[in-house]
Amino acid sequence: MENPYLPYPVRIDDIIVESEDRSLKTFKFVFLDPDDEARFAYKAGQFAELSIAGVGEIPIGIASSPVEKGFIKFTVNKAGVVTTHLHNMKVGDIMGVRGPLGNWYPWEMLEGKNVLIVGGGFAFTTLRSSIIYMLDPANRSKFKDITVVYGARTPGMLLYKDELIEWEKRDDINVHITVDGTDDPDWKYNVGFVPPITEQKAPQGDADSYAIVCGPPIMIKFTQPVLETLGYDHDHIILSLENRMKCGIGMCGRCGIGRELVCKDGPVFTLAEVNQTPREY
Amino acid sequence: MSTYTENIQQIAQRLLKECRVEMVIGFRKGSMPLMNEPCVITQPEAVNQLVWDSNCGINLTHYLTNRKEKIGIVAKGCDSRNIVTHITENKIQREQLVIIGVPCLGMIDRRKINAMVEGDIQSVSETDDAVTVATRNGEQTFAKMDVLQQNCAVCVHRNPVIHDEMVADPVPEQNGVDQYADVAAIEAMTPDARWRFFDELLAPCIRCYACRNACPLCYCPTCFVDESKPQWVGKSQDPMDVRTFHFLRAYHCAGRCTDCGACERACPVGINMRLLTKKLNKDCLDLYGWEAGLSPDARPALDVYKANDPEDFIK
Amino acid sequence: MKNLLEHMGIEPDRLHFSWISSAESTKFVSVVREITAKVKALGPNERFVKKEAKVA
Amino acid sequence: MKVIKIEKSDLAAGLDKLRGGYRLFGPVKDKTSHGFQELAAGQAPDLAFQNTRLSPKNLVFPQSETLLAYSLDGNDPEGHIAREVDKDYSPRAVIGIRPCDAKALTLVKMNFDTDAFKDPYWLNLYNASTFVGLACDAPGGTCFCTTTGSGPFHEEGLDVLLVDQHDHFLAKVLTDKGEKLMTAAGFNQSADGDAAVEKAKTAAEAAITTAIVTDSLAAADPMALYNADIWEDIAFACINCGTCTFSCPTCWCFDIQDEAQGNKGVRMRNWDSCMFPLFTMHTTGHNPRDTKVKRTRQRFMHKLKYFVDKYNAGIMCVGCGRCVRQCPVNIDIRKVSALMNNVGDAAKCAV
Repeated sequence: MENPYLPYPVRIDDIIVESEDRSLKTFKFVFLDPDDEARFAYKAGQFAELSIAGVGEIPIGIASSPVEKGFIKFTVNKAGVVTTHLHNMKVGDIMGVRGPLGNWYPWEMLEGKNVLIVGGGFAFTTLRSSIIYMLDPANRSKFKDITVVYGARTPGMLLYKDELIEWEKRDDINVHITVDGTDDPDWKYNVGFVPPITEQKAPQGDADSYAIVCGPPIMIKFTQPVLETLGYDHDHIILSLENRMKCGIGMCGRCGIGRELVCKDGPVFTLAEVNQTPREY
Repeated sequence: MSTYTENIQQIAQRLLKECRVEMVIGFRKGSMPLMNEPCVITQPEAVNQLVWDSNCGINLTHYLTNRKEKIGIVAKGCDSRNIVTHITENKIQREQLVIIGVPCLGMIDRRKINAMVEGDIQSVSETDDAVTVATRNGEQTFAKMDVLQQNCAVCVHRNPVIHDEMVADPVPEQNGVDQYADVAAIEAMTPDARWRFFDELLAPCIRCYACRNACPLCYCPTCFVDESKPQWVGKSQDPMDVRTFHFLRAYHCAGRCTDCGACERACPVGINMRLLTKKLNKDCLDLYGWEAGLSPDARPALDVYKANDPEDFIK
Repeated sequence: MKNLLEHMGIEPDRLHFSWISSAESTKFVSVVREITAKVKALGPNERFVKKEAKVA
Repeated sequence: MKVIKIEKSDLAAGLDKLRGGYRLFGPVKDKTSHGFQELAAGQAPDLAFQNTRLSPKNLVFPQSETLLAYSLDGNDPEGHIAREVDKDYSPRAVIGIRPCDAKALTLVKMNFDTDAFKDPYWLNLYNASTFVGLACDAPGGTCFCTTTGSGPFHEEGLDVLLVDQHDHFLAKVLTDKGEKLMTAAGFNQSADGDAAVEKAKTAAEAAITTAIVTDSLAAADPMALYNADIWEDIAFACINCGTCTFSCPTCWCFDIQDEAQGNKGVRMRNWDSCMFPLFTMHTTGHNPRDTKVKRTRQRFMHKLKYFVDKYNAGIMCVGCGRCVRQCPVNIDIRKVSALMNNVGDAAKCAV
């Protein structure tokens, strides 16, 4: 019997400090057993348990993309016991990764559709995975227009800045970067919260358009009416939820919202589905 | 005691009708023999739910913590002492409360009775000094003194120490009871025997925390066993972690515990963890002449320094 | 603290309290001598020590 | 179906024969109550009990259980790599489990044995066990198994069902596993006991006098139940302890913890409870179930609605009555279910 609690051993290959306050770091892992990479086959939108012996596990969205080979990447906010310990680890340290876990953005359904991505803060990780996946030459033709609205508090808090700037220049994706505020006179992108920027920049919704929204609760709350106004139906608005998790495989019981388990039946739900469950997340 | 229920209902109705309180916290009849359920009444017409008998052992002060409303609360002797402690510790304001005092003749230990009868108890009736239970094998009557909770049997504060209403005249206090015989028996053991005694006592613990959660003193927003930064105690069934929980919880109750027995009563596996808290009660009494919750004007023993505090433990 | 620990079976001579001024060097020495002698006489403490979690 | 007669005087000898091939577990009485534990050599199960104080779920789901172990030694090539630990999954025989508790394990199995993932710890212990049930002749006043889809003679989840006939047991052999165990014990005296078993069963079922009402729950709108105005009153008395969840044979929630001492450590799981605030507390301090009303509602909604909707296998309760008996403040699932059912009824009428 395969043991779903057993992590794949990995080595920290690289650590990138993502934010000016150093609270966000991206960890690049390589599998100690190269065969584990195939066993870890994942889709954009899934998460994994980062597993540190003697400390514990933490569920984190996968920031690398299935089209990127040879490594996996996770961007981690320093918050609790495990993430604080992880932030103090060094390149070369050994730990574990357990997964992939949960469902993914509904890529089969999104084929042939316009995709709007709305992200805020450090919840941009699985959205990065998704963008890289869609922009891959083998995949780009499967999707119609791709629009991204991504915001953070300040320019220094934006994740994956180099990639953002590169995407911004491309013509096969419309990227709108925004910050809540900045005193940088050279800032050439938007200033404002994500919901109003979405209202200004995002295309109208229709039967052929889907919106993927991932960000802090307050952003989701104010983005929802904007998307409704733009014409996105609740079953065309896709959310990725978070809850306290332990097992990640639908057994330990804590992440339930109604009969759904965020770790196994989610984390990806449409707003129409979420409307049918208690808002216990 | 037969008039208690009626008087509680009348007082509660009056308080609610006169808008002196927004709610009355008391007991309603339980679904099980020998059990009642704490409840809150907000409508004058609902006061007929309220009951009183010898199965009201839960300490209702638990339900007062940090409440903001004007509250009528039914309180027996120990409850009233915990209300005093709550007032002293700023968990409730005296002005918020209308205390409906109940002179208490002791609460029944349902496990004691269950252990003495064959088969399930179907119904129960009681008088001031006797309890009659019916099973399918017939009726059995017990003297109440023989089936009281242990803490009630040695209680010397049966009458409320603080009250605004009384449902009956005070009952006589018990004189000459040896409150701490059980603690003294443990004190007489060797350290080895004491260590083994508590090993055995705590062995059945399942860490459900019913003792902590039933205790009116245990109102910390995050209990030390639930802290993760840092994590003070392991969370498994390891005997040392179990013992650490009980030891530290008892210590957190030092000088505050009224020996209301809520912890022992709540325990699903019948552990008498009062043998830890009572040791501290005994020491507080012996060393500082302190009993918790007797007056809102007195500062607790661990809260004050007196020049004549014993200091033999310091070399 | 001491009383409850002893109540639970920790040997009385394991925990000591003392009040020593920084000027009382001789008292410090004598208290430490006394304590170490008493604790040595008891041997290593096996109680309230968690070596590894005893779980299934 | 095969029925075998076991003289009570032969039971101990038969169990002794089993010890060569099985570890034996059974009810044992401590000072005040019965509990399941491993039977030492020569120790007989004490079958004179109504039911054990705690459910036998710990036999397949220990309250604290090691999952993985690791070294934290930086010089160890295996350092910081979690590995499985050796466990004893040799055959076990559980003697005297009540039918309600065996049925409970089949409900819990739905959680641990899924298409996507299998929990090896739970399943290995479950599969290693042969369950010899003891039919209930004298159900208690808090037993309501017959209205939960279980019953005093319910056979689901059992390999053998023992029926007490004063001086002997009639053993209904229900599975191949059961057959194997009976052969190993040397119990082979066939009996024509169907009529006697049926008679005892009818009497036992009639002795169950209380019920849980659930008929309108499956059709009810979950959000209507969730938002109903019944929960404040239900939850008022609740002290949010884990008594109900820990004593329940169908509660399976758990926590995972790492514990290290020196250079060695383990990852373990411990029972957890939806009654505890920490169960759902986010690192940020945000808690989606931050009040006791929400936590109490979660327990009953999970048992009586979410589980019903998710598995279409009835409620997540077998009517053993432990939570009713042991709740320190007398919150009664039968009463709560009736209130929930009323909400379901009211909604039906509104349509």
